[in-house]
Amino acid sequence: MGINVLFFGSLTDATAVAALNNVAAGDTAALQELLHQQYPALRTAKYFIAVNQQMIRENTTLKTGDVVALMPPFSGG
Amino acid sequence: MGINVLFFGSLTDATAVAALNNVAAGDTAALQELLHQQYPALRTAKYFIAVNQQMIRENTTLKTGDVVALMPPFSGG
Amino acid sequence: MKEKKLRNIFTEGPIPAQKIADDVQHHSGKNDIGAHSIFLGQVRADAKDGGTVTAIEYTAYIEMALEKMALIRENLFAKYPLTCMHVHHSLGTVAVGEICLFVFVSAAHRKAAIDACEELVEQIKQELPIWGKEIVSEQLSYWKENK
Amino acid sequence: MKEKKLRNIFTEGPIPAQKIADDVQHHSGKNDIGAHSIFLGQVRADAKDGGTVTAIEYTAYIEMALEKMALIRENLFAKYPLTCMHVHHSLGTVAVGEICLFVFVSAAHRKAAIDACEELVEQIKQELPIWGKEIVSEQLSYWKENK
Repeated sequence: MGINVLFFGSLTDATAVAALNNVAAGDTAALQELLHQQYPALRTAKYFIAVNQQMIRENTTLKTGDVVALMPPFSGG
Repeated sequence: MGINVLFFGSLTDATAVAALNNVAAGDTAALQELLHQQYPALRTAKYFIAVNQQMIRENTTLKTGDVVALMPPFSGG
Repeated sequence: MKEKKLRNIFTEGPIPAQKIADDVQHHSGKNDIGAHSIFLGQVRADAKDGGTVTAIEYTAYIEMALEKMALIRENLFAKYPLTCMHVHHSLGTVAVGEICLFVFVSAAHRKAAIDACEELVEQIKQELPIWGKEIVSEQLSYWKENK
Repeated sequence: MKEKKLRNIFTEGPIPAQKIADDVQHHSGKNDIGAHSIFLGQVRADAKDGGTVTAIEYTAYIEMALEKMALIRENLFAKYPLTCMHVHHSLGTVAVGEICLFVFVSAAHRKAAIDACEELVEQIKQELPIWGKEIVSEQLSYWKENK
Protein backbone atom coordinates (compact mmCIF):
# COMPACT_ATOMS: atom_id res chain seq x y z
CA MET A 1 0.00 0.00 0.00
CA GLY A 2 2.46 2.64 1.11
CA ILE A 3 1.01 5.28 3.43
CA ASN A 4 3.26 7.92 4.97
CA VAL A 5 2.43 8.75 8.57
CA LEU A 6 3.51 11.90 10.42
CA PHE A 7 3.41 12.42 14.21
CA PHE A 8 3.44 15.86 15.81
CA GLY A 9 3.77 17.52 19.19
CA SER A 10 3.22 15.37 22.28
CA LEU A 11 2.47 12.31 20.12
CA THR A 12 6.18 11.99 19.37
CA ASP A 13 6.65 11.26 23.10
CA ALA A 14 4.59 8.12 22.48
CA THR A 15 6.09 7.13 19.13
CA ALA A 16 9.70 8.31 19.52
CA VAL A 17 9.69 8.86 15.76
CA ALA A 18 8.36 11.76 13.72
CA ALA A 19 7.34 9.72 10.67
CA LEU A 20 6.71 6.21 9.34
CA ASN A 21 6.97 5.41 5.65
CA ASN A 22 5.29 2.76 3.53
CA VAL A 23 2.74 1.70 6.11
CA ALA A 24 0.11 -0.72 4.78
CA ALA A 25 -3.46 0.36 5.63
CA GLY A 26 -6.61 0.59 3.50
CA ASP A 27 -8.32 3.29 5.52
CA THR A 28 -7.69 5.55 8.48
CA ALA A 29 -9.49 3.27 10.94
CA ALA A 30 -7.20 0.36 10.00
CA LEU A 31 -4.20 2.66 10.22
CA GLN A 32 -5.19 3.84 13.69
CA GLU A 33 -5.66 0.27 14.89
CA LEU A 34 -2.20 -0.61 13.60
CA LEU A 35 -0.58 2.44 15.21
CA HIS A 36 -2.38 1.88 18.52
CA GLN A 37 -0.96 -1.66 18.64
CA GLN A 38 2.52 -0.44 17.86
CA TYR A 39 2.37 2.58 20.22
CA PRO A 40 -0.13 1.79 23.02
CA ALA A 41 0.22 5.30 24.50
CA LEU A 42 -1.51 6.68 21.39
CA ARG A 43 -4.75 4.98 22.47
CA THR A 44 -5.34 7.49 25.23
CA ALA A 45 -3.87 10.47 23.42
CA LYS A 46 -6.16 13.14 22.05
CA TYR A 47 -5.38 13.79 18.40
CA PHE A 48 -6.84 14.92 15.09
CA ILE A 49 -6.14 13.28 11.73
CA ALA A 50 -5.34 15.02 8.46
CA VAL A 51 -5.10 13.14 5.16
CA ASN A 52 -3.01 15.06 2.65
CA GLN A 53 -3.34 18.16 4.85
CA GLN A 54 -7.14 17.99 5.01
CA MET A 55 -8.64 17.41 8.44
CA ILE A 56 -10.96 14.39 8.46
CA ARG A 57 -13.60 13.42 11.00
CA GLU A 58 -14.73 10.05 9.66
CA ASN A 59 -13.02 6.92 8.45
CA THR A 60 -11.37 7.69 5.12
CA THR A 61 -10.08 5.40 2.38
CA LEU A 62 -6.32 5.62 1.83
CA LYS A 63 -4.26 5.04 -1.30
CA THR A 64 -0.54 4.68 -1.94
CA GLY A 65 1.34 7.91 -1.41
CA ASP A 66 -1.23 9.46 0.93
CA VAL A 67 0.20 11.40 3.85
CA VAL A 68 -1.64 10.91 7.15
CA ALA A 69 -0.80 13.28 9.98
CA LEU A 70 -1.68 12.63 13.63
CA MET A 71 -1.86 15.95 15.44
CA PRO A 72 -2.57 16.75 19.09
CA PRO A 73 -4.43 20.04 19.88
CA PHE A 74 -2.52 23.01 18.46
CA SER A 75 -0.55 25.28 20.76
CA GLY A 76 1.12 27.86 18.54
CA GLY A 77 1.50 31.51 19.37
CA MET B 1 -12.64 89.62 37.77
CA GLY B 2 -9.87 88.04 35.79
CA ILE B 3 -10.80 84.90 33.85
CA ASN B 4 -8.28 83.27 31.51
CA VAL B 5 -9.81 81.94 28.29
CA LEU B 6 -8.20 79.36 26.00
CA PHE B 7 -9.28 78.61 22.42
CA PHE B 8 -8.38 75.35 20.68
CA GLY B 9 -8.48 73.73 17.26
CA SER B 10 -10.78 75.27 14.63
CA LEU B 11 -11.97 77.94 17.11
CA THR B 12 -8.66 79.73 16.69
CA ASP B 13 -9.70 80.34 13.05
CA ALA B 14 -12.53 82.46 14.48
CA THR B 15 -10.56 84.17 17.27
CA ALA B 16 -7.11 84.49 15.68
CA VAL B 17 -5.73 84.23 19.23
CA ALA B 18 -5.10 81.17 21.39
CA ALA B 19 -5.86 82.87 24.73
CA LEU B 20 -7.37 85.91 26.41
CA ASN B 21 -6.27 86.99 29.89
CA ASN B 22 -8.13 88.91 32.60
CA VAL B 23 -11.55 88.69 31.01
CA ALA B 24 -14.37 89.98 33.24
CA ALA B 25 -17.29 87.53 33.48
CA GLY B 26 -19.27 86.20 36.47
CA ASP B 27 -20.30 82.91 34.91
CA THR B 28 -19.78 80.88 31.76
CA ALA B 29 -23.01 82.11 30.14
CA ALA B 30 -21.90 85.72 30.51
CA LEU B 31 -18.45 84.80 29.21
CA GLN B 32 -19.93 83.09 26.15
CA GLU B 33 -22.12 86.11 25.41
CA LEU B 34 -19.07 88.36 25.59
CA LEU B 35 -16.98 86.09 23.37
CA HIS B 36 -19.78 85.68 20.82
CA GLN B 37 -19.99 89.47 20.52
CA GLN B 38 -16.25 89.80 20.08
CA TYR B 39 -15.92 86.80 17.70
CA PRO B 40 -19.26 86.34 15.89
CA ALA B 41 -18.05 83.18 14.12
CA LEU B 42 -18.03 81.44 17.51
CA ARG B 43 -21.84 81.64 17.64
CA THR B 44 -22.23 78.93 15.02
CA ALA B 45 -19.20 76.91 16.07
CA LYS B 46 -19.70 73.63 17.92
CA TYR B 47 -17.64 73.58 21.10
CA PHE B 48 -17.41 72.20 24.62
CA ILE B 49 -16.41 74.20 27.68
CA ALA B 50 -14.01 73.13 30.42
CA VAL B 51 -13.53 75.16 33.60
CA ASN B 52 -10.19 74.40 35.20
CA GLN B 53 -9.93 71.29 33.01
CA GLN B 54 -13.33 69.92 34.06
CA MET B 55 -15.92 69.64 31.32
CA ILE B 56 -19.14 71.50 32.22
CA ARG B 57 -22.57 71.19 30.69
CA GLU B 58 -24.48 73.92 32.52
CA ASN B 59 -23.86 77.56 33.35
CA THR B 60 -21.08 77.70 35.94
CA THR B 61 -20.01 80.50 38.28
CA LEU B 62 -16.50 81.80 37.64
CA LYS B 63 -13.96 83.34 40.00
CA THR B 64 -10.70 85.20 39.47
CA GLY B 65 -7.97 82.94 38.16
CA ASP B 66 -10.31 80.37 36.64
CA VAL B 67 -9.23 78.95 33.30
CA VAL B 68 -12.03 78.45 30.78
CA ALA B 69 -11.25 76.41 27.68
CA LEU B 70 -13.41 76.44 24.55
CA MET B 71 -12.82 73.21 22.66
CA PRO B 72 -14.25 71.93 19.37
CA PRO B 73 -14.79 68.16 18.97
CA PHE B 74 -11.54 66.27 19.54
CA SER B 75 -9.65 64.80 16.61
CA GLY B 76 -6.50 63.27 18.01
CA GLY B 77 -4.98 59.98 16.88
CA MET C 1 -2.31 71.24 41.40
CA LYS C 2 -2.73 67.62 42.32
CA GLU C 3 0.12 65.82 43.94
CA LYS C 4 0.36 62.91 41.56
CA LYS C 5 2.95 63.33 38.86
CA LEU C 6 1.45 63.13 35.39
CA ARG C 7 3.17 61.01 32.74
CA ASN C 8 3.88 62.82 29.52
CA ILE C 9 2.38 61.28 26.38
CA PHE C 10 3.38 63.97 23.88
CA THR C 11 6.25 63.89 21.40
CA GLU C 12 7.18 66.80 19.16
CA GLY C 13 6.83 65.65 15.54
CA PRO C 14 6.43 62.08 14.31
CA ILE C 15 7.04 59.01 16.49
CA PRO C 16 10.10 57.18 15.09
CA ALA C 17 9.42 53.56 14.05
CA GLN C 18 12.62 52.70 15.90
CA LYS C 19 10.92 53.62 19.17
CA ILE C 20 8.55 50.66 18.76
CA ALA C 21 11.43 48.18 18.52
CA ASP C 22 13.23 49.82 21.43
CA ASP C 23 10.13 49.69 23.63
CA VAL C 24 9.45 46.04 22.76
CA GLN C 25 13.08 45.16 23.46
CA HIS C 26 12.85 47.03 26.74
CA HIS C 27 10.06 44.68 27.88
CA SER C 28 11.99 41.46 27.23
CA GLY C 29 13.07 41.42 30.87
CA LYS C 30 9.47 41.29 32.10
CA ASN C 31 9.03 37.55 32.37
CA ASP C 32 5.34 37.68 33.21
CA ILE C 33 4.37 39.27 29.88
CA GLY C 34 2.89 36.91 27.29
CA ALA C 35 1.19 39.36 24.92
CA HIS C 36 1.77 42.84 23.56
CA SER C 37 -1.01 44.62 21.69
CA ILE C 38 0.16 47.65 19.74
CA PHE C 39 -1.78 50.25 17.80
CA LEU C 40 -0.15 52.76 15.47
CA GLY C 41 -1.84 55.72 13.83
CA GLN C 42 -0.26 56.76 10.53
CA VAL C 43 -1.05 59.95 8.60
CA ARG C 44 -3.04 59.20 5.44
CA ALA C 45 -2.90 61.10 2.15
CA ASP C 46 -6.68 61.59 2.08
CA ALA C 47 -8.19 63.28 -0.95
CA LYS C 48 -9.74 66.68 -0.17
CA ASP C 49 -11.25 69.46 -2.25
CA GLY C 50 -8.19 71.19 -3.63
CA GLY C 51 -5.64 68.41 -3.23
CA THR C 52 -4.49 65.62 -0.95
CA VAL C 53 -3.38 65.79 2.66
CA THR C 54 0.40 66.10 2.99
CA ALA C 55 0.66 66.36 6.79
CA ILE C 56 -1.35 66.81 9.99
CA GLU C 57 -0.53 69.50 12.52
CA TYR C 58 -1.49 68.45 16.04
CA THR C 59 -2.26 70.75 18.95
CA ALA C 60 -3.57 69.82 22.38
CA TYR C 61 -4.78 71.17 25.68
CA ILE C 62 -1.79 69.44 27.20
CA GLU C 63 -2.50 69.74 30.93
CA MET C 64 -6.08 68.53 30.53
CA ALA C 65 -5.05 65.73 28.16
CA LEU C 66 -2.51 64.40 30.67
CA GLU C 67 -5.02 64.55 33.53
CA LYS C 68 -7.60 62.73 31.41
CA MET C 69 -5.03 60.17 30.25
CA ALA C 70 -4.12 59.41 33.87
CA LEU C 71 -7.79 58.64 34.60
CA ILE C 72 -8.17 56.46 31.50
CA ARG C 73 -5.04 54.60 32.49
CA GLU C 74 -6.21 54.06 36.04
CA ASN C 75 -9.60 52.77 34.87
CA LEU C 76 -8.09 50.32 32.38
CA PHE C 77 -5.64 48.93 34.95
CA ALA C 78 -8.60 48.42 37.30
CA LYS C 79 -10.64 46.69 34.58
CA TYR C 80 -8.02 44.42 32.97
CA PRO C 81 -5.07 42.38 34.34
CA LEU C 82 -2.37 44.41 32.59
CA THR C 83 1.38 44.57 33.06
CA CYS C 84 2.19 47.81 31.19
CA MET C 85 0.52 50.58 29.20
CA HIS C 86 2.36 53.23 27.18
CA VAL C 87 0.87 55.99 25.03
CA HIS C 88 2.71 58.39 22.73
CA HIS C 89 0.95 61.06 20.68
CA SER C 90 2.55 63.58 18.35
CA LEU C 91 2.29 67.35 18.61
CA GLY C 92 3.19 69.65 15.73
CA THR C 93 3.65 68.48 12.17
CA VAL C 94 3.51 64.82 11.14
CA ALA C 95 3.89 64.11 7.42
CA VAL C 96 1.94 61.53 5.41
CA GLY C 97 3.27 58.02 6.12
CA GLU C 98 4.66 58.96 9.53
CA ILE C 99 3.38 57.68 12.88
CA CYS C 100 1.33 60.09 15.04
CA LEU C 101 0.03 57.67 17.70
CA PHE C 102 1.72 54.70 19.38
CA VAL C 103 -0.29 52.73 21.92
CA PHE C 104 1.40 49.77 23.62
CA VAL C 105 -0.42 47.47 26.07
CA SER C 106 1.14 44.36 27.64
CA ALA C 107 -0.37 41.58 29.72
CA ALA C 108 0.17 37.95 30.68
CA HIS C 109 -2.56 36.83 28.29
CA ARG C 110 -3.70 38.05 24.90
CA LYS C 111 -7.33 38.80 25.66
CA ALA C 112 -6.58 41.46 28.28
CA ALA C 113 -3.88 43.06 26.11
CA ILE C 114 -6.05 43.14 22.97
CA ASP C 115 -9.27 44.30 24.65
CA ALA C 116 -7.55 47.00 26.72
CA CYS C 117 -5.60 48.27 23.71
CA GLU C 118 -8.74 48.60 21.62
CA GLU C 119 -10.59 50.41 24.42
CA LEU C 120 -7.61 52.67 25.02
CA VAL C 121 -7.41 53.70 21.37
CA GLU C 122 -11.12 54.57 21.35
CA GLN C 123 -10.80 56.61 24.53
CA ILE C 124 -7.75 58.48 23.22
CA LYS C 125 -9.70 59.42 20.09
CA GLN C 126 -12.89 60.37 21.92
CA GLU C 127 -11.75 61.85 25.20
CA LEU C 128 -8.35 63.50 24.86
CA PRO C 129 -8.43 67.23 23.95
CA ILE C 130 -6.22 66.95 20.87
CA TRP C 131 -6.90 68.47 17.47
CA GLY C 132 -5.50 67.67 14.05
CA LYS C 133 -5.34 70.10 11.17
CA GLU C 134 -4.94 68.38 7.81
CA ILE C 135 -2.55 70.34 5.65
CA VAL C 136 -3.13 70.20 1.90
CA SER C 137 -0.91 73.13 0.93
CA GLU C 138 0.37 76.35 2.44
CA GLN C 139 -2.91 77.99 1.51
CA LEU C 140 -5.28 75.14 2.24
CA SER C 141 -6.02 73.08 5.35
CA TYR C 142 -8.95 71.27 6.94
CA TRP C 143 -9.63 70.61 10.61
CA LYS C 144 -9.70 66.86 11.06
CA GLU C 145 -12.85 65.18 12.35
CA ASN C 146 -12.80 61.83 14.12
CA LYS C 147 -15.41 59.26 13.21
CA MET D 1 0.95 20.61 -5.47
CA LYS D 2 -1.23 23.63 -5.99
CA GLU D 3 -0.04 26.35 -8.29
CA LYS D 4 -0.33 29.26 -5.90
CA LYS D 5 2.88 30.13 -4.13
CA LEU D 6 2.54 29.97 -0.37
CA ARG D 7 4.00 32.77 1.74
CA ASN D 8 6.32 31.61 4.44
CA ILE D 9 5.40 32.65 7.99
CA PHE D 10 8.11 30.72 9.87
CA THR D 11 11.33 32.11 11.33
CA GLU D 12 13.99 29.96 12.98
CA GLY D 13 14.36 31.12 16.58
CA PRO D 14 12.98 34.32 18.12
CA ILE D 15 11.60 37.22 16.07
CA PRO D 16 13.95 40.20 16.57
CA ALA D 17 12.26 43.31 18.00
CA GLN D 18 14.12 45.25 15.31
CA LYS D 19 11.98 43.52 12.67
CA ILE D 20 8.90 45.31 13.99
CA ALA D 21 10.48 48.74 13.50
CA ASP D 22 11.78 47.76 10.07
CA ASP D 23 8.36 46.51 8.96
CA VAL D 24 6.59 49.64 10.23
CA GLN D 25 9.16 51.84 8.49
CA HIS D 26 8.68 49.80 5.34
CA HIS D 27 4.98 50.78 5.29
CA SER D 28 5.57 54.53 5.51
CA GLY D 29 5.38 54.76 1.72
CA LYS D 30 1.83 53.37 1.69
CA ASN D 31 -0.12 56.60 1.80
CA ASP D 32 -3.52 54.97 2.16
CA ILE D 33 -2.69 53.35 5.50
CA GLY D 34 -4.10 55.09 8.58
CA ALA D 35 -3.86 52.34 11.19
CA HIS D 36 -1.56 49.45 12.07
CA SER D 37 -2.67 46.85 14.59
CA ILE D 38 0.15 44.67 15.88
CA PHE D 39 0.11 41.65 18.15
CA LEU D 40 3.25 40.14 19.67
CA GLY D 41 3.47 36.88 21.57
CA GLN D 42 6.27 36.78 24.14
CA VAL D 43 7.45 33.66 25.99
CA ARG D 44 6.40 33.78 29.66
CA ALA D 45 8.32 32.30 32.61
CA ASP D 46 5.27 30.37 33.81
CA ALA D 47 5.58 28.41 37.05
CA LYS D 48 5.34 24.63 36.57
CA ASP D 49 5.75 21.62 38.82
CA GLY D 50 9.52 21.33 39.05
CA GLY D 51 10.51 24.89 38.09
CA THR D 52 9.70 27.74 35.75
CA VAL D 53 9.60 27.78 31.96
CA THR D 54 12.89 28.97 30.44
CA ALA D 55 12.02 28.58 26.76
CA ILE D 56 9.48 27.17 24.33
CA GLU D 57 10.45 24.84 21.48
CA TYR D 58 8.11 25.21 18.51
CA THR D 59 7.44 22.60 15.86
CA ALA D 60 4.88 22.72 13.07
CA TYR D 61 3.35 20.79 10.22
CA ILE D 62 4.76 23.46 7.96
CA GLU D 63 3.11 22.66 4.63
CA MET D 64 -0.34 22.37 6.21
CA ALA D 65 0.19 25.51 8.32
CA LEU D 66 1.08 27.56 5.24
CA GLU D 67 -1.92 26.24 3.30
CA LYS D 68 -4.21 27.03 6.23
CA MET D 69 -2.64 30.46 6.69
CA ALA D 70 -3.28 31.28 3.03
CA LEU D 71 -6.98 30.48 3.55
CA ILE D 72 -7.21 32.53 6.75
CA ARG D 73 -5.55 35.43 4.95
CA GLU D 74 -7.90 35.20 1.99
CA ASN D 75 -10.97 35.12 4.24
CA LEU D 76 -9.86 38.14 6.29
CA PHE D 77 -9.09 40.19 3.19
CA ALA D 78 -12.59 39.33 1.92
CA LYS D 79 -14.19 40.29 5.25
CA TYR D 80 -12.32 43.52 6.10
CA PRO D 81 -11.02 46.45 4.02
CA LEU D 82 -7.33 45.78 4.70
CA THR D 83 -4.17 47.09 3.09
CA CYS D 84 -1.60 44.57 4.39
CA MET D 85 -1.32 41.51 6.60
CA HIS D 86 1.94 39.95 7.77
CA VAL D 87 2.42 36.97 10.09
CA HIS D 88 5.68 35.66 11.53
CA HIS D 89 5.84 32.64 13.85
CA SER D 90 8.95 31.12 15.39
CA LEU D 91 10.15 27.55 14.98
CA GLY D 92 12.74 25.99 17.27
CA THR D 93 13.77 27.48 20.58
CA VAL D 94 12.52 30.84 21.85
CA ALA D 95 13.73 31.88 25.31
CA VAL D 96 11.65 33.62 27.98
CA GLY D 97 11.18 37.31 27.13
CA GLU D 98 11.70 36.76 23.41
CA ILE D 99 9.04 37.23 20.72
CA CYS D 100 7.55 34.07 19.15
CA LEU D 101 4.65 35.58 17.18
CA PHE D 102 4.41 38.86 15.26
CA VAL D 103 1.10 39.71 13.61
CA PHE D 104 0.86 42.97 11.66
CA VAL D 105 -2.39 44.19 10.07
CA SER D 106 -2.77 47.55 8.30
CA ALA D 107 -5.83 49.37 6.98
CA ALA D 108 -7.09 52.83 6.14
CA HIS D 109 -9.15 52.94 9.35
CA ARG D 110 -8.59 51.61 12.83
CA LYS D 111 -11.66 49.41 13.18
CA ALA D 112 -10.79 47.11 10.30
CA ALA D 113 -7.15 46.85 11.40
CA ILE D 114 -8.00 46.13 15.05
CA ASP D 115 -10.85 43.68 14.39
CA ALA D 116 -8.94 41.75 11.71
CA CYS D 117 -5.81 41.57 13.87
CA GLU D 118 -7.74 40.15 16.81
CA GLU D 119 -9.51 37.58 14.61
CA LEU D 120 -6.22 36.65 12.95
CA VAL D 121 -4.49 36.02 16.29
CA GLU D 122 -7.35 33.77 17.42
CA GLN D 123 -7.24 31.82 14.16
CA ILE D 124 -3.47 31.39 14.33
CA LYS D 125 -3.80 29.97 17.83
CA GLN D 126 -6.78 27.73 17.03
CA GLU D 127 -6.21 26.60 13.47
CA LEU D 128 -2.51 26.44 12.61
CA PRO D 129 -0.83 23.06 13.25
CA ILE D 130 1.92 24.39 15.51
CA TRP D 131 3.00 22.96 18.84
CA GLY D 132 4.96 24.47 21.69
CA LYS D 133 6.97 22.49 24.22
CA GLU D 134 7.65 24.44 27.39
CA ILE D 135 11.18 23.74 28.56
CA VAL D 136 11.79 23.88 32.31
CA SER D 137 15.16 22.15 32.33
CA GLU D 138 17.08 19.59 30.30
CA GLN D 139 15.19 16.86 32.09
CA LEU D 140 11.79 18.48 32.33
CA SER D 141 9.36 19.87 29.76
CA TYR D 142 5.62 20.25 29.27
CA TRP D 143 3.63 20.36 26.05
CA LYS D 144 1.95 23.73 25.90
CA GLU D 145 -1.84 23.95 25.78
CA ASN D 146 -3.68 26.91 24.28
CA LYS D 147 -6.67 28.31 26.15
